[in-house]
Amino acid sequence: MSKVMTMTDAIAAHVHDGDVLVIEGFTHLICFAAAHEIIRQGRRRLTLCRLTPDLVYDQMIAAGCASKLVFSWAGNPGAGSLHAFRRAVECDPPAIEIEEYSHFGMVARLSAGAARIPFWPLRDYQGTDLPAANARIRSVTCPYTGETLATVPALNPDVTIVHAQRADADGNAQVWGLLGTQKEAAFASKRVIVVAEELVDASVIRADPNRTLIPGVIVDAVVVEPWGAHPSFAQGYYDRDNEFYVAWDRIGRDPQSLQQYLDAWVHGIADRAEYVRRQPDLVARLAARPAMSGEVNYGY
Amino acid sequence: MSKVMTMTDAIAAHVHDGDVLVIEGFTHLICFAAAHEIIRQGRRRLTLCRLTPDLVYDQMIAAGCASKLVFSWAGNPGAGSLHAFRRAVECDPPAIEIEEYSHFGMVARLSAGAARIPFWPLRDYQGTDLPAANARIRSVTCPYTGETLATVPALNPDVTIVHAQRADADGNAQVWGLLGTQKEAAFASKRVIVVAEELVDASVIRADPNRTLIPGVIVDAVVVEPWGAHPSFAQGYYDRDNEFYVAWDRIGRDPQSLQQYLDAWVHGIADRAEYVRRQPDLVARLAARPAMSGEVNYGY
Amino acid sequence: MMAVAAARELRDGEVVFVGIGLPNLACLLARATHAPNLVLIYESGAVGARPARLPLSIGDPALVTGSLMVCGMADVFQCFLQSGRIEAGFLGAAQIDRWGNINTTVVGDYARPRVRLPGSGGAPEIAIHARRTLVITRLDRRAFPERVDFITSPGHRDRAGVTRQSSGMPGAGPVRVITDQGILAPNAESGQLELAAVFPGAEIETIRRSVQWPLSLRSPLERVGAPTEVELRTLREVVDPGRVFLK
Amino acid sequence: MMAVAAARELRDGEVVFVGIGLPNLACLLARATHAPNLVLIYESGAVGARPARLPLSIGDPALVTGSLMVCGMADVFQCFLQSGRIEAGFLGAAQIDRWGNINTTVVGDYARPRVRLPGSGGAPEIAIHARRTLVITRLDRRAFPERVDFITSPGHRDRAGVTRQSSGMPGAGPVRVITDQGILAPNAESGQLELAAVFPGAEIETIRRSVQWPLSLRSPLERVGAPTEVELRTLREVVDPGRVFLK
Repeated sequence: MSKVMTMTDAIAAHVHDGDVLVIEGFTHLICFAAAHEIIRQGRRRLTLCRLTPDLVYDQMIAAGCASKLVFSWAGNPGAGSLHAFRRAVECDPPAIEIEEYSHFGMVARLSAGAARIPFWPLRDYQGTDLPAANARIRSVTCPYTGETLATVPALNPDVTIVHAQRADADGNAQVWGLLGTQKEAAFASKRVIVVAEELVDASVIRADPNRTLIPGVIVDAVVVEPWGAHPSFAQGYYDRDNEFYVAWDRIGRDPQSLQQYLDAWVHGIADRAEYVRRQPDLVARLAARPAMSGEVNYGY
Repeated sequence: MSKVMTMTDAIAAHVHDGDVLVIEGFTHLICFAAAHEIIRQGRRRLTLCRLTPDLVYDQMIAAGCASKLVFSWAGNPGAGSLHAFRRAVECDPPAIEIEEYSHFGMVARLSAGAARIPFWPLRDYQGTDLPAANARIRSVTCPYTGETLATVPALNPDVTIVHAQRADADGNAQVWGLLGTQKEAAFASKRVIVVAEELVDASVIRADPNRTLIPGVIVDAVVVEPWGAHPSFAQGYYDRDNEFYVAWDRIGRDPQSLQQYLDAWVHGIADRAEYVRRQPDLVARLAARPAMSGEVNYGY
Repeated sequence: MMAVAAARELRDGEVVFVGIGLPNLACLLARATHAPNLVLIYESGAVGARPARLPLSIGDPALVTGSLMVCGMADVFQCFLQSGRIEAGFLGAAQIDRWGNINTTVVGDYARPRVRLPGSGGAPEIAIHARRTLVITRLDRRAFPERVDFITSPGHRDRAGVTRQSSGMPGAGPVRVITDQGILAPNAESGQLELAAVFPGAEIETIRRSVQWPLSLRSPLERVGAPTEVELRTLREVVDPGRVFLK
Repeated sequence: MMAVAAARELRDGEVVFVGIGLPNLACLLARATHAPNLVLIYESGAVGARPARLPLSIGDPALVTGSLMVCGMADVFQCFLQSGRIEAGFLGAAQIDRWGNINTTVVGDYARPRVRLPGSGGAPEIAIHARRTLVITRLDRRAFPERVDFITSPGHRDRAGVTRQSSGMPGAGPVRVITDQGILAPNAESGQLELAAVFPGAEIETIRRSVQWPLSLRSPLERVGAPTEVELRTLREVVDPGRVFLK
């Protein structure tokens, strides 16, 4: 039975006020299309979790969707600050709550979530002020060596949104290039929305099963959304829009220009298709050139 | 600098008497070629670790290489018993020491080894007699929930032998089909030997970097050995020799016929090339038919 | 008949952890009849497998070709099994006791085995984590002792009488023990295995004599229908035409 | 000059954990000159990357195309970094103290920040696990305080004076702090940063005034040679022809 639906329906059905939400992707395959629809539908009091909040959460914070941010590196990758985030935490009292780890800590939280165990052990945080700033960073004694290891608690989001290059109608999703923590976040999550650049027949998935990162059995909805990750990128489909990331430093710095951006590019349009239509230069600027993988044989 | 060498040289350089050894592969890509060379070179007092000892360790036990076996399922997959193993543990006193886990426990031991932490937590073993039989299965208290979780200790072999479909001269190895615990075992190990069906140029590896399971930076030696995994299989190269697995039940049952097998097919031949030459029907019986993966685009 | 009875226990759309032999026949039969959307997962890492031939081992290459996903075994055990994604799992048994505790490790003493069996494999974690498990084993007095020699996979109560819920096991445990003569199932209150269903031609007294504990009868006792024409034809012509596992 | 000095710290064949900006320039320069077999690993999962253009972010698609391996981030942190496979790692710093403790989290109080910085990223684990780390930061009195506002990444001693060895950290920590005027390095006995090398044209007294603790001078003090013709040409024509990062 097909799980394919529109982004509007998927967000309405699966993202609720107060949810713990992960929009996945480490620089690669960040689903801005989903974030914009969440903003349009006016979701509130979300706990937003990502290693790098990136522009995607900066926009959601600016739009008033978030009450809390769980993260490990809050900058504009390669281009400066996340100004909406900074305004929210530098004001007194802060406008949002934060819970902060390192990248390894966030990865470990999602790994524990995916494996459904309550904590994950790691060698980290000695000599740092992080455990003092975050009481959820604790420790455990090894039952073999007696050593003390750091621990982080499992992160089990209410809903995770994963952007994939391609998926079938049941949600079996294939991803190549940077994998981030997409697999862990999806398995850790109560509900999973897969957003794909391309809907493909199951036979395409079955031809290369090692390429499948997310199995359909854990997926609740499939949304087909070409260019859905712009201004981030989709390897083999389109390049990262570095110009936009640089421009965001200027847009985000001024609350008014940020609001104008949201009015024009989020509230002012119906969906991602319109977003793409209104930027006719995207293909010429960013469409990927071929660099093919070659084939392997799965026969016996 | 190329790491390519003969199997003879790789085993002589990297597998020593008394080593903790893993020959990897879960039914798939089990490197019998390496096991036979270890037998020929007369290694002794090895601690052999695998989830499934399979015929490969049954032969090594029969040949007197092993003093200890660490495992989770000691049968002839789909065909019965491992008789050399059974004789070694059913005699009084036992001829080899055993240390026994479940599959999950062995996977977790290698995961801990790969991550270089001393233990791995898992929900397992409640209500079973395994912890009583193996004092290395212990427990830990979760610092968040207070729950008790089982633990297993890290497994860090002296040497791991991984069979791959293809590798470059630096040991960057690509594997598809069943992946077993090859990645974990290789990262857990002090030394790594990659045995490949095919040596390829680095450009083949670089065309599809997500397919790389073992990076060359952790590899010590590369051996090129077509049909090196027979009678197990290499997806896309040759099928599992089910006839031989069934025949092993008869060969292994009688110590004398087992010795005749070792004399004829291990001691009596120089290397895997001769092993293949003397079975001219292998290609006709087992060579893989095509079932191609299709290509993906890594461009931007 | 065992494969048919096991197949009937599976519901369409379920995610099933499959073993080789009878469990595999049962799953393929169920998928070819009433449960076309069954998702088969093998511990070797093949998810949504559609083997074009009957696999002889749990790691047969035919499980990979055309499957939906192939992942490493760490993912199989952590992300699928431990995370509670598996709805039904199959287990075999060399010995099984009244609480559904299963031995596949050793006959006799662990340190001085009379018969050394293969051991655990993935059975303990299937028994603990699958939402329910189906045990398939022939009825035989030695296989149904008062007390198993070794508990490889836990049933409904441990040796001290502690229930699986109190031990924190997420799954419901062995809800059906499918034998060649009938089906045992745990009593809803005590968790003790009782005779729940009898196959055509089987005698209740014979069944009782094949079990070393005093076997209760569920009331009403279910009389299982013989394999239908469709089930038999599917088994013989579609699932195992080469008669690899069918006698 | 900072990129050139950093490049000279790298040895051929090493496995290096790379950040974007100057560290990336340094690695590409080293690979184009004396260290052709440098293996570059990015925290995004690209191993053995050979970017055809200068990456603007740590997750640039150019790091993927033509790399030797791309793995998930759990593998990056567990199998590469925590397992001790990384020989050199780069760190930036908003503040660094005499023990090499680094702050990239916050200026002012954590709960009431004057300036909120991006935070940890992978820096704490690089500082703990890489066999040695190279810090790149401009010399500036505010950036070299007596005491950092927040320890994001540990140096040679913590606030209580405990050494990194006693805390069980496997790596050697920040062995070089490369500034725009010279290089600071830890004293072999105390672990306190001292001035180890001076760049052409830099004044020792200016350097000392740019650091809030009494900066010792290593004896003999190294005088670093100016960038060679080859280094400059490689940087300008091969590594960053578009002058993205070069001023």
